[in-house]
This record gives sequence, structure tokens and C-alpha cells, in this order.
Amino acid sequence: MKLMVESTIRRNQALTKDIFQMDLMVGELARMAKPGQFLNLYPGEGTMLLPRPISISEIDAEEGVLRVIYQTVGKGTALFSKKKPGQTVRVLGPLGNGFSPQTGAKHHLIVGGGIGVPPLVELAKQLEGTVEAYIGVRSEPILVDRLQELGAIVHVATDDGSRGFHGNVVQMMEATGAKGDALYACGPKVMLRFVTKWALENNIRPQVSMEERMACGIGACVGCVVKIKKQGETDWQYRKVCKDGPVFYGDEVVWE
Amino acid sequence: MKLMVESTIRRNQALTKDIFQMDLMVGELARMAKPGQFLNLYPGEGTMLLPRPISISEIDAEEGVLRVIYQTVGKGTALFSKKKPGQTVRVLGPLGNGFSPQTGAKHHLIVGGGIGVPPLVELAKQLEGTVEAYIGVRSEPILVDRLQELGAIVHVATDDGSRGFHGNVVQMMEATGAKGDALYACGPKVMLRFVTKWALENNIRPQVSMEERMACGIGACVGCVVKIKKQGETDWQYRKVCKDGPVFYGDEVVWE
Amino acid sequence: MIDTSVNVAGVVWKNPVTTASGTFGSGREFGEWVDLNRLGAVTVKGVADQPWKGNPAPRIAETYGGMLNSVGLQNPGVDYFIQEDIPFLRQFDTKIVVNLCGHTVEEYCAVAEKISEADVDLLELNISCPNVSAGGITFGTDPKMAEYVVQEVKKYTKKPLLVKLTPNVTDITEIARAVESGGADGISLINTLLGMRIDIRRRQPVLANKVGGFSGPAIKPVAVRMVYQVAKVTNLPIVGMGGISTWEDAIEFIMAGATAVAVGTANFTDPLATMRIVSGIESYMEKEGISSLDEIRGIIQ
Amino acid sequence: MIDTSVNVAGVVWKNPVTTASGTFGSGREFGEWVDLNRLGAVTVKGVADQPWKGNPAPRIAETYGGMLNSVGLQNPGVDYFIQEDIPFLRQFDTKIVVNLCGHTVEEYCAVAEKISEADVDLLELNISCPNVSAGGITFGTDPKMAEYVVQEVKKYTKKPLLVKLTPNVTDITEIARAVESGGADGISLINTLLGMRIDIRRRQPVLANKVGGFSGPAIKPVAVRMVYQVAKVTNLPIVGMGGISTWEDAIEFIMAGATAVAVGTANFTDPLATMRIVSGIESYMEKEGISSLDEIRGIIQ
Ligand SMILES: Cc1cc2nc3c(=O)[nH]c(=O)nc-3n(C[C@H](O)[C@H](O)[C@H](O)COP(=O)(O)OP(=O)(O)OC[C@H]3O[C@@H](n4cnc5c(N)ncnc54)[C@H](O)[C@@H]3O)c2cc1C
Ligand SMILES: Cc1cc2nc3c(=O)[nH]c(=O)nc-3n(C[C@H](O)[C@H](O)[C@H](O)COP(=O)(O)OP(=O)(O)OC[C@H]3O[C@@H](n4cnc5c(N)ncnc54)[C@H](O)[C@@H]3O)c2cc1C
Ligand SMILES: Cc1cc2nc3c(=O)[nH]c(=O)nc-3n(C[C@H](O)[C@H](O)[C@H](O)COP(=O)(O)O)c2cc1C
Ligand SMILES: Cc1cc2nc3c(=O)[nH]c(=O)nc-3n(C[C@H](O)[C@H](O)[C@H](O)COP(=O)(O)O)c2cc1C
Ligand code: FES
Ligand code: FES
Repeated sequence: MKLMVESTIRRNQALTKDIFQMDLMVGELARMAKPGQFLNLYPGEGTMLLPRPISISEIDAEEGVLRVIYQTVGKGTALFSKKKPGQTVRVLGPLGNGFSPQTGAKHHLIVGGGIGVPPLVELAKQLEGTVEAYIGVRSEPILVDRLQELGAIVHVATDDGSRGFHGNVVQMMEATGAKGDALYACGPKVMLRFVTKWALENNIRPQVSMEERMACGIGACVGCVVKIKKQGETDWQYRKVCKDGPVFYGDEVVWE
Repeated sequence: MKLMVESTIRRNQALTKDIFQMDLMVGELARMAKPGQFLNLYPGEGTMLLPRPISISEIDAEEGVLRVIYQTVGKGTALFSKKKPGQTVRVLGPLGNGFSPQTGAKHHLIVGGGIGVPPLVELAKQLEGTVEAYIGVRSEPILVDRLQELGAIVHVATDDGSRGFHGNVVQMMEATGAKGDALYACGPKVMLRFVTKWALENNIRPQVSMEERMACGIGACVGCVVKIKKQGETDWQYRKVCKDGPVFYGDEVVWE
Repeated sequence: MIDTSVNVAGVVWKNPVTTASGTFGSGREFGEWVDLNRLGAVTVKGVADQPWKGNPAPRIAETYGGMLNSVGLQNPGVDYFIQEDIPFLRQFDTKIVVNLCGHTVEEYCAVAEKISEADVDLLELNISCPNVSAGGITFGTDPKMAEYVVQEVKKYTKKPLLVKLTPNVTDITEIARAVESGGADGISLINTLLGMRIDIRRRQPVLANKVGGFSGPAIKPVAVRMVYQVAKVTNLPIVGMGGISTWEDAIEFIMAGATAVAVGTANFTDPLATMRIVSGIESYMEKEGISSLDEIRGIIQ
Repeated sequence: MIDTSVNVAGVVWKNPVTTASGTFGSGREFGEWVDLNRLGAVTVKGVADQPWKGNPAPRIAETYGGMLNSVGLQNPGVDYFIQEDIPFLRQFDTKIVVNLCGHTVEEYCAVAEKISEADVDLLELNISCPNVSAGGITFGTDPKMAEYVVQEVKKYTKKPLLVKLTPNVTDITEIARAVESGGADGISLINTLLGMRIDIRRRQPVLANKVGGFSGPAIKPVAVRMVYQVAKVTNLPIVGMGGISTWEDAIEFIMAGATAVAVGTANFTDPLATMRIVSGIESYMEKEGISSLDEIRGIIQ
């Protein structure tokens, strides 16, 4: 079940100069949400026709509030960033499949790159067992404190070396000898590819959250595809990020 | 000379349920304006590309304020009606030729139909001699008090007979035996046509303010034409309402 | 009393509103909020004789008041469609229009033949597919080829056949007349214009396929013009589409000569667009005292 | 150091920005705010051998992100233009491009011959005019006719000749190749699409002429696609246009293969659009370290 809600904004504040955190009052919809799922946010402005897919970062089912964290990269996200508490935004969700906490796993690795970190926060909250977070950013990490608050051990890698490990997140995992029995990742495609490689070499079947340009967000337009092969098969087919994903097993994705 | 101004709105209030009066702080531009000229108001919103031509209703040169009175008939005027004092609207003006107070005339007739009344207010203010106003509306006249304040004798005709004369403005002029030595009119084309006929029969050369759909408003696109013949000629040519008008002599217009 | 029903090639729809192929899946996804019973018809995504893989991603780009897509008619094939989607759609009180595609005349005929055995109401032949035997140009840009493919397909089906035209032609009336003489029972138009958008930062086209189909409110003036032109030269019913997002848009197409209208891109902007449009048409008819849409259809001279 | 200059058919413009014919008059009106010296060239409204009366009003309609016009090439004739407008424009440090129209090959040749005596830099042959001898269809929709009219006009002028193409064709590359082989020195595209809008309250088309030329940001994806396609098949310089309203749009056309760009409808939305675009291109080049636009022209494969 998905709901369409004219959601009132409770908070909308800048975390960095171009990353914003917005709390959306969505009522019932919040109770239906899982970590790794996303929302369609509708700009509702004439020249922008398409909804913007934004991941759910945290879920407050009791209060009926979903938190999203987004970077202003274009017209739509710029518009959202200017909205004031009390104003509304049309929301459709929850969309997609979300992460599946791996049954039996004791030590979970969550790996986030850049604006891929937010969806991992709710996941960290819900995972049972220990959680270790590996975060790669260009220079300024977000959500480190929040993840620590939730009990995760957090490792930070920066491209420019300004903080934590100097290098990318997979290099950091290799350098620090990361270990775990489940892995969940979200971030740029190239990162996901190397994280998958690392995970498979370490006998973990990774869950990776993919991104693709979307029109409908609900599986109707066949716009948002990635190449997926079933385990053991060589032939692939295009599957929908919005409906069959955004989370796929890393070994099923045809990386190219 | 025309100026482009990011004008701050000083007042924007409803006169009737769909007619609004807006005072625009335009600085110097106000000093350049004449009655019967108009402004381009730019909606400044993505799906609306074209400026909206709106007549100047009153001029406060000292304060640098122009008053416009507009009816909400579509998207652009609806947008303007929602603007709050302190917000801005881009304005280009003054545009067009305006009315020319007829030299030597003692008794001026101003004839307005519907939303054609506003541009006559500033004219009434500036005319020397007596001013008699003939106003035709469907049912609810506007600006009667204002015209009276300015010393005009005001006659009202309504289509539904709910007030004043029951009928159209020309019927009223005929019925009341209107007399004058100059005439200025603004309103629907069909009204202007009959006013012209009346005026010529009464040996007055009428000045009529025409309306046509515009793109540029400044004479560049040749979009806003009316058929004009020079006095005594039979052949006509298309002339631009925005630049050669909006005020033409009624006897030059090819009415059809 | 208003009667919103329309007769499209012998099939009576309860109202003139359907979905544009490819924008509504097979109705299942939208069915979570849209009451499919309220639609005159559901036009499903294009199906072919065999599954098509479609084009690489990105397949979607937004433009000023419009969008581009290069889905490339990805579909799981007609067998899958018959098995999975028809039983779902038949639960609802709405007509089923099946959009058909093919790379060759044989493929079109094959899919038409198979689907004709199934419980569907109308077929819509999408002749904008790339014609592999003619080097990828579309059937719909050449009047002779358009006429021929319609003629052939008609041999394989008794269902009423709408033919969906591409707007990327010099003279749409020529193509319309060609498919009429080929035996079409109705015409759908317009399919997408061909467009392109470049990401100047990446110095790459936004779409992996470089060019794509251009749809949405931006293209409406072209669509209205073509519906108007075609209505003047054929007697076939027209399903008009291209940028319809309000009931006013729908009425505009009907006044231009369309019998029915399809809502495409607007489903993305507002998943409830079809419902708004159906209700809007109803209240318009009531307010204006229009008892049947026949009174205003093609009213523009 | 950046060099914004471009070479259009042998004429060097200081920057790639001109105005689209018919949207900027002869520059006089805009000259009150626009510094004409900042423009690479001014392309003036279409002129014909004799005055044209044009179409009845209303001639203008707004659409979603675009507009329609049916001016019908009203113009006071080339003699008036030579006398009134050239001396005005020559006061400024900008190139002059004169857009030419005609109803017959003879009329095109006549206007080309007259204007060639005058002090102008480039001619732009608008082959979207209705061809009276061919029943009103435009020269630009038939490759043979397009080639022929270019060939003939070339006999009457030594000025570099741009040919402006209409987008209302099945295959724009075919027309482009035809005018190239006819002797064109450059190509301008796109002219307006053909569109229509209906006022459902009045039950009438908004335009007195019913249909009109469709322009503005809405049509940009079609224009970019056509510039891209044409750049791949000819070596002629292209003046790209269609919906350009920002410097990003201008760069998009240049990456698609345009040598220069023209700003049309955007002049109505923002009379200072050309100035914003010129400055925007300059700062983009500085920021990206692009010393000449050659580095990015046609960079899209
Ligand atoms: C499943 C999913 C989850 C996402 N979660 C987040 C999140 O939590 N936080 C966040 O900041 N961003 C997230 N993104 C990316 C986000 O959707 C884009 O940054 C956003 O749509 C850009 O919109 P815009 O109008 O600002 O940019 P524009 O460039 O103006 O957008 C133009 C069009 O391109 C699309 N688009 C642009 N960039 C992307 C992109 N990277 N991915 C998909 N579509 C894009 C837009 O949706 C729109 O249709 C997610 C994307 C997906 C697919
Ligand atoms: C010289 C002149 C002076 C005017 N003065 C006034 C005035 O003082 N008060 C007032 O209320 N109205 C005036 N009008 C009419 C006013 O311009 C239109 O009502 C207004 O543009 C409608 O815009 P919209 O977006 O609300 O309507 P829409 O219908 O959404 O507009 C769509 C397009 O049509 C144009 N348009 C629509 N109606 C008209 C019209 N009647 N005349 C010209 N263009 C139109 C719009 O400018 C726009 O380009 C004047 C028109 C002209 C030409
Ligand atoms: C994502 C997408 C997929 C489409 N797929 C098909 C298709 O499979 N078959 C078809 O005939 N048309 C297809 N179309 C075209 C639409 O049915 C419609 O003709 C076009 O989009 C214009 O209508 P609109 O502007 O309302 O979207 C597709 C359009 C879009 C946007
Ligand atoms: C009002 C108007 C008048 C035009 N007149 C001409 C003309 O005389 N000759 C011509 O070749 N193109 C003419 N055009 C087309 C433009 O030059 C341009 O090709 C088209 O509008 C696309 O560009 P745009 O979207 O930036 O406006 C005209 C366009 C408009 C809007
Ligand atoms: S966005 Fe439409 S299918 Fe995924
Ligand atoms: S509106 Fe452009 S010439 Fe009058």
C-alpha cells in the first residue's frame, strides 16, 4: 500500500551549505515505511513535471513523521530547500522495497557514500546486533553524530584527507580490515560496485541501494532500470529501481 | 523613454470580487507616464512567458507610484491578485501613446465600458474644463466615487438595469442627449465602435483606446495589430496597438 | 442529464478518458489510488510478440514543461501480458485498449493475432516503432508503409484497430489518410515528438540513447493542431493526446475533433490526474448544459 | 583569456549571440535597454520585396511554456528597411543579419538582389514562407524546392547566405543536405513548429488564423535534437535557436553543434535576455577555462 499525502513540513533546516534535513508530517504513511524505501516529493510547479525521489532517512511512526535529507543539486531540491515549516509538499510513499535486515547476522556493516548516508540511519536504528558504519565523503561528512548516538561505530573516509581516512570508503575498509556478516550500502554507483566486490570477496552478500532517473516512481513507466541477472544466470534483464529496488543484491547487478 | 523596474507593491486590494487595485512603486517611471498609457507586468513564472499589458489608472508622480486596476480573468492576473504589499513585480513602461487632451475643448466626455474605466481616471484628473463620464457595466460599476471626487459628472448604465440606466452606454448617451466637444473612450471593441459612430454623428473626433493580444508590448513583434486607415483613405494597414496606440482616432479604425 | 459516453470505433466507453500507452503500466500500479472503474478505458503499455529489452538507462529527462523518455518499448511480451494483466483489468468496469508494437510487419501481425484471441476491447497499433527492415526508421513516417502495415494487421484481427501516429512528419493528414485507406478503425495521436537534452556539466546527452520521445504539456499545441487537421480529413474517430493535464485540455481536444482523449505524462505529475479530468468534464457538461459531447466535438471550423 | 568570437560563414561575430528574426524588430525598440554593441549580431524581422500586410489579429497566444504567433510576416518591404533600419543599426558595433521572405522564387530573388546592394553582413533566407505557386505549402518542407530556391537566390547575391529551416518535416537532415547542395553558406534552425490553441469558452481558436508558429522554452528539446542531427550531416555553420532563454540553453546548442545562437521568444519574457546570455557565456568560459567555443562545439558524439 502506498499513500498520497499533502504533507505539512515540520522542520526544514540546513545541515551543510547544500544539504537539508526536512521533517514531513505524513500521518499513517510513516507507519508503513521501512528503511531504504523512498518517497516521491512533487515540486508542484508548472515547469517541473516529475516527482523527485528522496530516501527516507528516519521514521517516527508514533508521531507520523518521516525525515528526509537531501542535497540541492537542481531546481526541484532548491525549491524544497526554500519551503518553510507549515508549508506543504505533496508526498507519495512509501516506495520501493527497502533494506532487509539479514536474519542471523550479528555484525552489520553499513556503507554510505555522500548523500547515500541518510537512508542508512533508520536502518542502523532497526538492525539487531552491532553496527559498524563506513562513510565516504568528499570532504564534509554528515550524520556521524547521529549514527554514533544510535550506537554505531563510525569510520569516516574523505577524498581530500581533511578528516579520517584519506581515500575512498573501500580503501578504508581494506586498510582497516573491516569485518562483518551482513552489508548494506548506498552511494554512487562506482562505490557500490567496489563495495560489492569487497563484500563478495569477504563472503558477504551485499544489499545495495541503486539510483536511476525516474518518471512515475511506482513501476508504471519502466523508466528507472538497472541491469539485473539472477544468481547463477548469465543473461540479464532491465529491472525497475523504483519497484524491484532500489535495494538489490550486489551480485545480481550487472556493473558496467 | 521606457524604464524596466523591479517595482515594490505598496497596496493590492480587491475592489469587487474579481477587480483589484494595485499601487506600484516605480520611481522615475511614474513621472514619465501619461493617461492612457500602459505597463507590461511580468508574471515571472515559468509557464507564463508573456508580459500582461495593464493600463495606468492613476499617476502619483511625486511619490513615484502608479495605480493599476485589473480584473482577474486568467492565470497572470490571478497571480498578481495574490501578491502582497512588499513583494515585487517587474514592470516595463510607460508604453504606448496615451490620450491627448483635446486643445480648446471645454466639455470633455469620457466613456468607459467595464474594465475600460480605470485608464479614464487619470485622464479625468488632467483634463481642463468640465468632464462628464458615461460608464457602462454589466451590473456593478467601479470608480464612480473616484470620478466624482475628481469633479466629473458620472452617468452609469448597467446591462441588467440593477443601477442607473438600463441598457448600454451609447443608448444612455442617446437617451440623455449627451453633449461635449471632445470624447475619450476605453472598453470592449463593440462599444468603441458604437461610441465612435455616436461621436462622429455629433461632430466629435473620438479618441478610443484599443486592446489586442500582445507579445512584446514595445512594437517589436508586430503581434498586436488593428486595421487603421488614414483619414480620407480607403486602404488600410495593420498598426500596432502597443506602439502606434493603444489610443487611435475612432474614425481611423476599420471596424469589423 | 448528461451522458459522457463516447463511441470509439464501435466500442462504447462510459466517458472519453483513457490513459496514454506507456504511462500507466497496465493500471495495476495506479490502481492503488485511481478508481479504474472511473476510466472510459485503460490503454496499456506497448506489447510485442516477444519480450523487448528496451534501451539503456538513463531513460528519463525532464524538460521545460515536458519530459523525454527513451524506454525503447521494453515489455515482457504478449503472452505474459495476456496471462498477467488482462485478468487483473477485467475486474474493473472499463474498456481495455492494447497498444501493439513490432519491428517488422510480421511481428505486428503476430502480436495482433495472439491478442485477438484474448478478452480485450480495442487494439492500438503503434506505428512509431523502429522498423528494422527499413533501417530503423519508423513505419509511421512513410504513408505507403503505414498503409501497408495496417492492411496486413487487419488480416489477423477482428478487433477494432486504432492506429497511433507519430507527429514527426511533414504532413500528418497524409499519414492519416493512408492508414484510413489501409483499413484503420480509428486514429490515436499524437505519439511523442523527437527531442534531446544535453547535460552541459557532463557534456553528455541526459539520455543514454541520446534522443528520446518528448511529451507533456509543452507539446500540447502541436497535438491540438494535428488532431484538428486530421479530424478535417478523415471520418475515423480520434483518440487525442499530447500534454493533456486538465479537463480544459481534454475539452480543447474534443473541440478540435477528438472522440476520446488519453492522459499520459500528467499521470507522473499527478497520479490522480485522470480522476480530476473525468470529474472536470462531468461538471463542465453540467454547467454548460451539454448533454452529449457530440454537441461540441469538432466544433472548431 | 577567453575569446567569445565565432565565424559564421566567413563573418566574424564578437560573440555567438544574435536575436531571432521577428522577435526583436530591427533592434530599435529594444535598443532603449539592450546595449546592441554587446550582441554578436542583430537578426532583423523578415523583409520581402514588397510590403506584406500580414494576418488578422489576434496574432498572439500563450501556451504552457511557449507561445503561438500568426504575424504572417507583416513587413513594410525591403526599400523601407534599407532606408530606415540599416542606418540605425550601423551605428552599433554588431553584425547585421537580414531575414528574407517571399511567396515565389522570383520574390526571394528580388529581395535578395536589392538587399545585396545594402550595407549588411549576412542574409538569412526564411524558407518557411507559404509558397503561393505551390498552393501555400512552404518551400522548406520539400528538399527539391528548398535546394532550387537556394540555388536561384545565390545567383542574385554575393553576401553569405544562411538558410533558415522549418522543423515541421519528417527528416530535417534531408532538407539540410538539400540546401547545402543548393549552395547555402550556413543554416539557421529552427523556425517555429506549427501549433494551435483553442479558447474553450469562446469555442474558437485563440488565433484568428487558427494555427500559428509555436516557439519558446517548450520547444527547446526539438530544436536541440535538430541542431544535433544537422550538425552531424553538414559542414555548414549552424545558427541554433528554439527556446533559448538562459546561457545554459545557449551552451547546450553549441555543444549540439551550433556555431552561434539566436534568442527569440525570451526577449518577450525578459527584454534583457540577450544581455544575460552574453554575460553568462563569458563567465562560463572563464570559470571552465574555455578559451574558444571551438573547444566545446559539437562535443556531443
Ligand atoms: C531511489 C532514490 C533515492 C534518492 N534519495 C535521495 C536522498 O535521500 N537525498 C538526496 O539528496 N537525493 C536523493 N536522490 C537523488 C534525488 O532524486 C535527486 O538529487 C533529485 O531528484 C534532483 O532533483 P532536482 O530537481 O534538484 O535536480 P534537476 O537536475 O533539476 O532534476 C531534473 C530531473 O532529473 C532527476 N534527477 C536529477 N538528479 C538525479 C539523481 N541523482 N537521481 C535520480 N534522479 C535525478 C530529477 O528527479 C528530475 O526529474 C535519490 C534518488 C533516487 C532514485
Ligand atoms: C493596452 C492594454 C491595456 C489593458 N489594460 C487593462 C487594465 O487596465 N485592466 C485590466 O484588467 N485589463 C487590462 N487589459 C487586459 C489584460 O491585458 C488582460 O486581461 C490580461 O493580460 C489577462 O492576463 P491573464 O494571464 O490573467 O489571462 P490569460 O487568459 O491566462 O492570458 C493569456 C494570454 O492572453 C493575453 N490576454 C488575455 N486576455 C487579454 C486581453 N483582454 N487583452 C490583451 N491580452 C489578453 C495575456 O496577456 C496572455 O498573454 C489591457 C490590455 C491591453 C492590450
Ligand atoms: C514513459 C513513456 C512511455 C511511453 N510508451 C509508449 C508505448 O509503449 N506505446 C505508445 O504508443 N506510446 C508510448 N508513449 C507515448 C504516449 O502514449 C503519448 O502518446 C505521449 O506521451 C503524448 O502524450 P502526453 O503528452 O500526455 O504524455 C510513451 C510515453 C511516455 C512518456
Ligand atoms: C512573433 C514572432 C515572429 C517571428 N517572425 C519571424 C520572421 O519574420 N522570420 C523568421 O525566419 N522567423 C520568424 N520567427 C521565428 C523565430 O525567429 C524563431 O525561429 C523561433 O521563434 C524559435 O525561437 P524561439 O523559441 O527562441 O522564439 C518569429 C517568431 C516569433 C515568436
Ligand atoms: S520510475 Fe516509472 S517505473 Fe520506475
Ligand atoms: S506587442 Fe509586440 S508589436 Fe505590439
